[in-house]
Amino acid sequence: AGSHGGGATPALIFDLGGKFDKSFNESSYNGAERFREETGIEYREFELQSDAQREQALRRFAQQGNNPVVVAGFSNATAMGIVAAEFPDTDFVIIDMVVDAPNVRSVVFAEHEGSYLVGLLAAMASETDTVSFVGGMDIPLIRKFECGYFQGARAANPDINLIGNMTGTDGSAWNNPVKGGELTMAQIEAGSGAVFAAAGGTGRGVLQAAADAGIYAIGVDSNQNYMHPGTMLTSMMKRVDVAVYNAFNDVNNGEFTTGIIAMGLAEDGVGWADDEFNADLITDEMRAAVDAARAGIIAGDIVVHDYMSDGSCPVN
Amino acid sequence: MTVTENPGQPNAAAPTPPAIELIGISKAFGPVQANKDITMTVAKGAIHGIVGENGAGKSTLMSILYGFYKADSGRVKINGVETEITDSHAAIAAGIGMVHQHFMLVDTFTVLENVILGAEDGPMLKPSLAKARKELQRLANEYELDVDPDAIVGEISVGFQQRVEILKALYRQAEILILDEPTGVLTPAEADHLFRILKNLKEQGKTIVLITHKLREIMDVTDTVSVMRRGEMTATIETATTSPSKLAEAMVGRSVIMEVEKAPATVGETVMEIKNLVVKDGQGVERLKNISFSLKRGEVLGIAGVAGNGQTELLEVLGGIRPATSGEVIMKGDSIDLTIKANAQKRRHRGIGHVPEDRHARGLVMSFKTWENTALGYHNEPEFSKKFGMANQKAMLADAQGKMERFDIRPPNPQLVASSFSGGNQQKIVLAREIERNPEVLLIGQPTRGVDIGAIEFIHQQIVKLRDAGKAILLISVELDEIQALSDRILVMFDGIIQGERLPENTDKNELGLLMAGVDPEAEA
Amino acid sequence: MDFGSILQILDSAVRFSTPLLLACLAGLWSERSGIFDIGLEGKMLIGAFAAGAFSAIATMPVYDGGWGWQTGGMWVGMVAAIIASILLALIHGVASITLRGNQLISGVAINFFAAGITVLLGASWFRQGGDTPQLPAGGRFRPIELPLSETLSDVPVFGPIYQNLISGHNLIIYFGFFAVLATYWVLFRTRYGLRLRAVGENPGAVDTAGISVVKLRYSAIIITGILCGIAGAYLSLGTSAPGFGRDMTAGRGFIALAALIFAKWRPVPAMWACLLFGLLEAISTKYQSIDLGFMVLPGQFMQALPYVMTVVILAGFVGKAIPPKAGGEPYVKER
Amino acid sequence: MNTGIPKWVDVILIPLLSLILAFVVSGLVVLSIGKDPIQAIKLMVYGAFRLNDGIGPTLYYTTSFIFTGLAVAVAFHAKLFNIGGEGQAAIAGVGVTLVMLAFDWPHWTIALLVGTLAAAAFGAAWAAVPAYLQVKRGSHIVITTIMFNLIAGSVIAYLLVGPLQANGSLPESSRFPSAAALPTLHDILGVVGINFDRFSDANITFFMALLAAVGVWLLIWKSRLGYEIRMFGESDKAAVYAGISPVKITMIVMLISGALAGLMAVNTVQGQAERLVLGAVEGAGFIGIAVALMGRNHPVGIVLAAFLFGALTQGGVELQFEMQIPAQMVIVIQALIIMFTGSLENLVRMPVERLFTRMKKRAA
Ligand SMILES: Nc1ncnc2c1ncn2[C@@H]1O[C@H](COP(=O)(O)OP(=O)(O)OP(=O)(O)O)[C@@H](O)[C@H]1O
Ligand SMILES: Nc1ncnc2c1ncn2[C@@H]1O[C@H](COP(=O)(O)OP(=O)(O)OP(=O)(O)O)[C@@H](O)[C@H]1O
Ligand SMILES: [Mg+2]
Ligand SMILES: [Mg+2]
Repeated sequence: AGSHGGGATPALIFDLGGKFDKSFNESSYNGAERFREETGIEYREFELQSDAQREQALRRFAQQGNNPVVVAGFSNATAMGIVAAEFPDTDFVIIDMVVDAPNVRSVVFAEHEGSYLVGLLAAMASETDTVSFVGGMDIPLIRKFECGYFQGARAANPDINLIGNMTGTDGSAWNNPVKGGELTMAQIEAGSGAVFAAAGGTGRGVLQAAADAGIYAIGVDSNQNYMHPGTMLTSMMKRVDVAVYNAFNDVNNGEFTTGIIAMGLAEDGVGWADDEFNADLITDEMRAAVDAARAGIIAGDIVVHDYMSDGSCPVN
Repeated sequence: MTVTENPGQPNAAAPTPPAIELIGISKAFGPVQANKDITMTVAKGAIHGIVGENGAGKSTLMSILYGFYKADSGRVKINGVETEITDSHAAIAAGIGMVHQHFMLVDTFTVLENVILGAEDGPMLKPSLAKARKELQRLANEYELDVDPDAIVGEISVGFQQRVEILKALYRQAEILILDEPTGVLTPAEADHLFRILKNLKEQGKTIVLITHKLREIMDVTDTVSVMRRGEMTATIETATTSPSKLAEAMVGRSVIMEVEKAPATVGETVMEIKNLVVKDGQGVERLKNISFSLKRGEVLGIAGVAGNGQTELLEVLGGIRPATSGEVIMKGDSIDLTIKANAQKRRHRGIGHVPEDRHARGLVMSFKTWENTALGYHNEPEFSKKFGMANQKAMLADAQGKMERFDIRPPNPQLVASSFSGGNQQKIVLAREIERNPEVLLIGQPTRGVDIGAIEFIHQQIVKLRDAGKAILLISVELDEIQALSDRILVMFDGIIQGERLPENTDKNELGLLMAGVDPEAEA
Repeated sequence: MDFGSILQILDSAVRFSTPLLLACLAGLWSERSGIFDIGLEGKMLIGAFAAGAFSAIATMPVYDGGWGWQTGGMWVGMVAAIIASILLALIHGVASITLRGNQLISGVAINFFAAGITVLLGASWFRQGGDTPQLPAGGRFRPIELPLSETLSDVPVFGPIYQNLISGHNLIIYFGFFAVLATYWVLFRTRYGLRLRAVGENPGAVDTAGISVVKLRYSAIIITGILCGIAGAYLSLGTSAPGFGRDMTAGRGFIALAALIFAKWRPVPAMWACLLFGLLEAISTKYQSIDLGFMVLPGQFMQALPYVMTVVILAGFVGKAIPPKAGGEPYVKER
Repeated sequence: MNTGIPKWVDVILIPLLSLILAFVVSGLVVLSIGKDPIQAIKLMVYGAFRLNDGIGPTLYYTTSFIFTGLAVAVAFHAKLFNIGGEGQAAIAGVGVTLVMLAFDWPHWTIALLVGTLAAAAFGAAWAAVPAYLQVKRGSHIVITTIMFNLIAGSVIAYLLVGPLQANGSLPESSRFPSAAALPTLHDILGVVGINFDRFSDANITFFMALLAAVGVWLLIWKSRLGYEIRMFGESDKAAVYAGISPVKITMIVMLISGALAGLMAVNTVQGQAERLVLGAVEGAGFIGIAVALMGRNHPVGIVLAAFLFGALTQGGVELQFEMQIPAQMVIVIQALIIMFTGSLENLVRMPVERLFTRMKKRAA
């Protein structure tokens, strides 16, 4: 792979949450759009409707000569493994999962690091002694968010109470805002002063419930600060857009590489959103603490445990 | 409703115009011409009878008058005034009330609610109910029409339900009352009561139209009578000038033997012994209360009784359709499984044939072809079976063809679905199926209900033939005439018990009627 | 479990039960008139969509193609929801009343149709994959504090109950409970109710009493449409997830149907049944897995709990639920 | 109804007219979202029947729909409305997975046989409970089967993040041993020299589906059991009179129905995915209802209708790829087909019947 002399005919596949999930699909869409605006090159896209379409979509784009074929979402790993073997001359990119094949680039993010930072902010901002987390589907990736978040919160306040809930165990958990709202209300009732939603479309209900109750909320993947100015403390940014943009661009410039690309704080692959919508909420003290933590993590002084490395979390 | 004064019509000074005038009424249901250009007049204050074979179009005609169906053509005059009856609302406004053959009551409602339905006084129920309660009291006193206004209609007897229907009409101030086969479900005593009411109503100046199959009732209560045949009105006569056999001839179009011809029975040994049979229904109500009797070879044992006194349950238990609560049935020395595991196919293997009371719901599958219907219940017999669970459809077809010929079922096409036959031919399909199996015991329920007079003759002959072949026949019928004509021995059922046993030659209608009403004249005497 | 969590669960149960209750009452009207309706789900869904979409349009800034309303957008949404739901109800009516079609099939078709068309239209109008935009405060129904809730909050037991459980819900929730009483009153105290109940039991009786079966049934179907529309509107305008999301009814129409059977087609028991299902949902949300000591009930079990309970209740506790006798069969006078 | 219209009108003309109506209205829907209906229909036809990568997926979907359509139809003949095909097929997938992962398969033929049995058994078992509750407790089968669909979803979610989960992060089972892989149509037709779409998932179960259709035809119209099923469906009272136990027949019918629905898992789970994933049924259970309706509950009709719906599904993917019309368009078309051929059938039937009666009267 990587043998193309350049000139991309990119294709992008969105996972089940849909293109506008206010989360990582939307983020990858933004990356693709940026590429299109800058280069004028059109890309093709497909929104998955069911699990069974994964292979079909990958294969179809490959068959029709698209290059690269990019898909975000851990669920696509198996399908990607199969199709990548069928089309050795096509460049594939998978985000959030590792597929070991000569023509596949796997982009993984250090979500735990970014989550650590927002956990720190949450604990400092919370007016109660509790912070909470609402996840989407109960999978290791989301546990990784949760675990990083909890570690950050504990680091800021060793006595803080932590509440974590998952919305569900199947795909619908990414798109159940009503339940997200109810989970949040239950957490608020239990004392939560800040909630982090890593739940795709479900997050909409989480952020709204937090806004209605006047507690802090933290968005995920893209910058969601604008949604409820005043209660949106920040967002844990995961730059899927950058990964997509880079993939398109690299192929276009003939610089495509395969293998694993890790995107952590150091690479600006994850981080916290700091903009005009939350400027009033972040105190100097908080800013100082979070900057220090970021530097510490990059330097290796602070080690944030990655849930996916051993399937367990040191704090809870 | 539009009312137009007919200028040609004599006014108050002239003699009173007829209450009802139907002029050239026609009505088709799809391909069926139910009424053909019918003209009929009923004088005010008269009781007018309508007779005719099943499906002749009597109910249709009256339903048109009541606005239930819309006529394809024709006119209606009420009290000499041309009246357009677009729906039942218009009919009610014109002073017409109708008691339908199948009651139009809401079972879950109280009597009072049923009475006011559609005749409420305002948007709120309370005042209407209060007013109706008073009015009902008055009507009850005036016409001997007592019913508990707060009773749930589904829980009262058919006789009372019929009163509710009549009350409904009177509450709406009906001047013309139509009754469609009102006595089919009544005991003789209840029927007598009804006729008293009708006479009473007549005295109050009301006009009554009575549809019935029972020629005797026509002779007893009507002033005039119309005969319908195949959708046409064939005659209207003064009742006093005719006779039952003349009416029968007018109905069928040929002379009818109204007596069953049969030789005296040669009764053999007992084939079936019923001991202490008890059956409870789903609600735990005892439908059969400890019944015992026996059935012998070569006899027709008739069971008389008003519908709903346990005959249906008796037939169903013996036929293997419903389990018994307790008791025993012994057939040729072996007892029969009466538990929930009972199964009608096993009964047939033991030689019990069964012509059910309700041929539409049970005896036939109306959408099945004739050859499928003639195998019903016998479809697992070796001659209808092939390997691997397949059916021998060829054999079924051939079998059906033969049966249709021998029983003169018309048209003799086994590919026709059951619903395309007339009631009489449908009944013959059921009978052919059960009788040709040559059962030891044949259970027959209502063999001639809704069957035309010609078919009745044939069916009665078949029953007698089977008896003469030494088989035992248990006959259930609500028609006393039929019971008397066919039976060699009569049991009368009332309220789940056997009220009495009589020999046909030693009893009469009167006595049977009393037994059917739960009174034992011998015990009283 | 402390008092606070109990209150929180009950409070959550009330919110979860509201869409069920409105849909259940909707079904009650239809089925009491003799028209079976398994299309509640679809009507709710289209109501939710119309509510979300039109509320969004009303509150969207003018330069985005909206009307720029600051407040009251939810009323636009509510009206749209009711109209959309009535339209689907009328399709069901034409199919089952006028054309004497199969009512179950019609219901299935309506559910399919709503599932598809909402996403199609949503995606084409808002380009957000079938969802509508997030609604601002002026586009949704906000909780209402009942009078004295602050003052009374110090009263032991009753104070918190009043403040948390009774007060602080939005208008639709209060309407749901009002609808129970209104349904009861109309059905059992008025002439219209008498006739409606009669037409579900024996349309022949109604017809021969000179009342139009067709008109009665259509009127009931329209009420069903209205209530389903409001139930749908609740989902997109009355919860903490303002805006429409695809398939957001998530089987509630069927649970409502089960509640209707459980309640044996009576309004007040319907309320209790829906509250029970709401409670189950609230519990399964709050307690994602339950540790029984000897084993842990997994989260999936808790999620399936409302459905399992529906089956158990239908099988075990309802006894024989006898539906309105004429239900499911078209009224055919002349074949 | 006995209006005596010719049979071809009843089984061909009326459904065809209804179908055309459904497509016309679908076209209006396409128009209403600002797309070109003519282009859409062209794309759909092209997408569904294109030789290199259209007809293959179409046949793959067709296979599933035949199974679920037959499942609905068999139940329908007993007047039972089995909406539970979705759940039955899903649970059947679990059955297939369990046996596939349990053994080292010497040859695919044995794997197919055992997989088929497992799918049928699990599907039937999942149908048995609602059936039992219906006959014994009077719980409405429509509601219980819907609930069982939802419960099946939870069961599978549990299994795939729990006991059956393959590796730490994906909610799916391990891959089946490659010896259990079923021959695809590419493999099979290759034997007779036809170069069929190499990538399509259509596999040998397509022929099983056709066999099942023949089997159902024999069952319903030629066997004694089928006679009893139809009798029970037409009149439960007559059936009891004929000595048929409603409990037994309901159970048998629902078991057969569940087993047929379950068989589609052989196609999807064993034939295509070769592992258990979430949402393996893809709504085929519900589509079976539409297929049975369209096909007038007759196997021949069902095979044709399944092919139509298979083509719709695959054609719908084309709409997504080429016109960015969401996949829900296909659901709308299906809904309209169910509506026009099912509940609104009289819209077409009544005028057609009137026309024929009038023509007959004139001829007479
Ligand atoms: N609603 C209907 N739709 C279609 N055909 C009907 C309908 N009602 C009656 N018919 C047909 O019209 C004809 C006349 O029926 P009708 O009920 O008037 O007869 P009838 O004289 O009252 O019979 P019976 O003695 O059984 O009461 C019959 O052939 C019957 O099948
Ligand atoms: N709605 C209807 N549609 C079609 N045929 C009907 C309808 N109503 C009645 N019929 C037919 O009209 C005839 C007379 O009807 P009726 O209601 O009098 O039944 P019946 O067979 O006479 O039964 P019964 O024993 O109650 O008198 C029957 O053949 C019946 O099948
Ligand atoms: Mg009649
Ligand atoms: Mg009659």
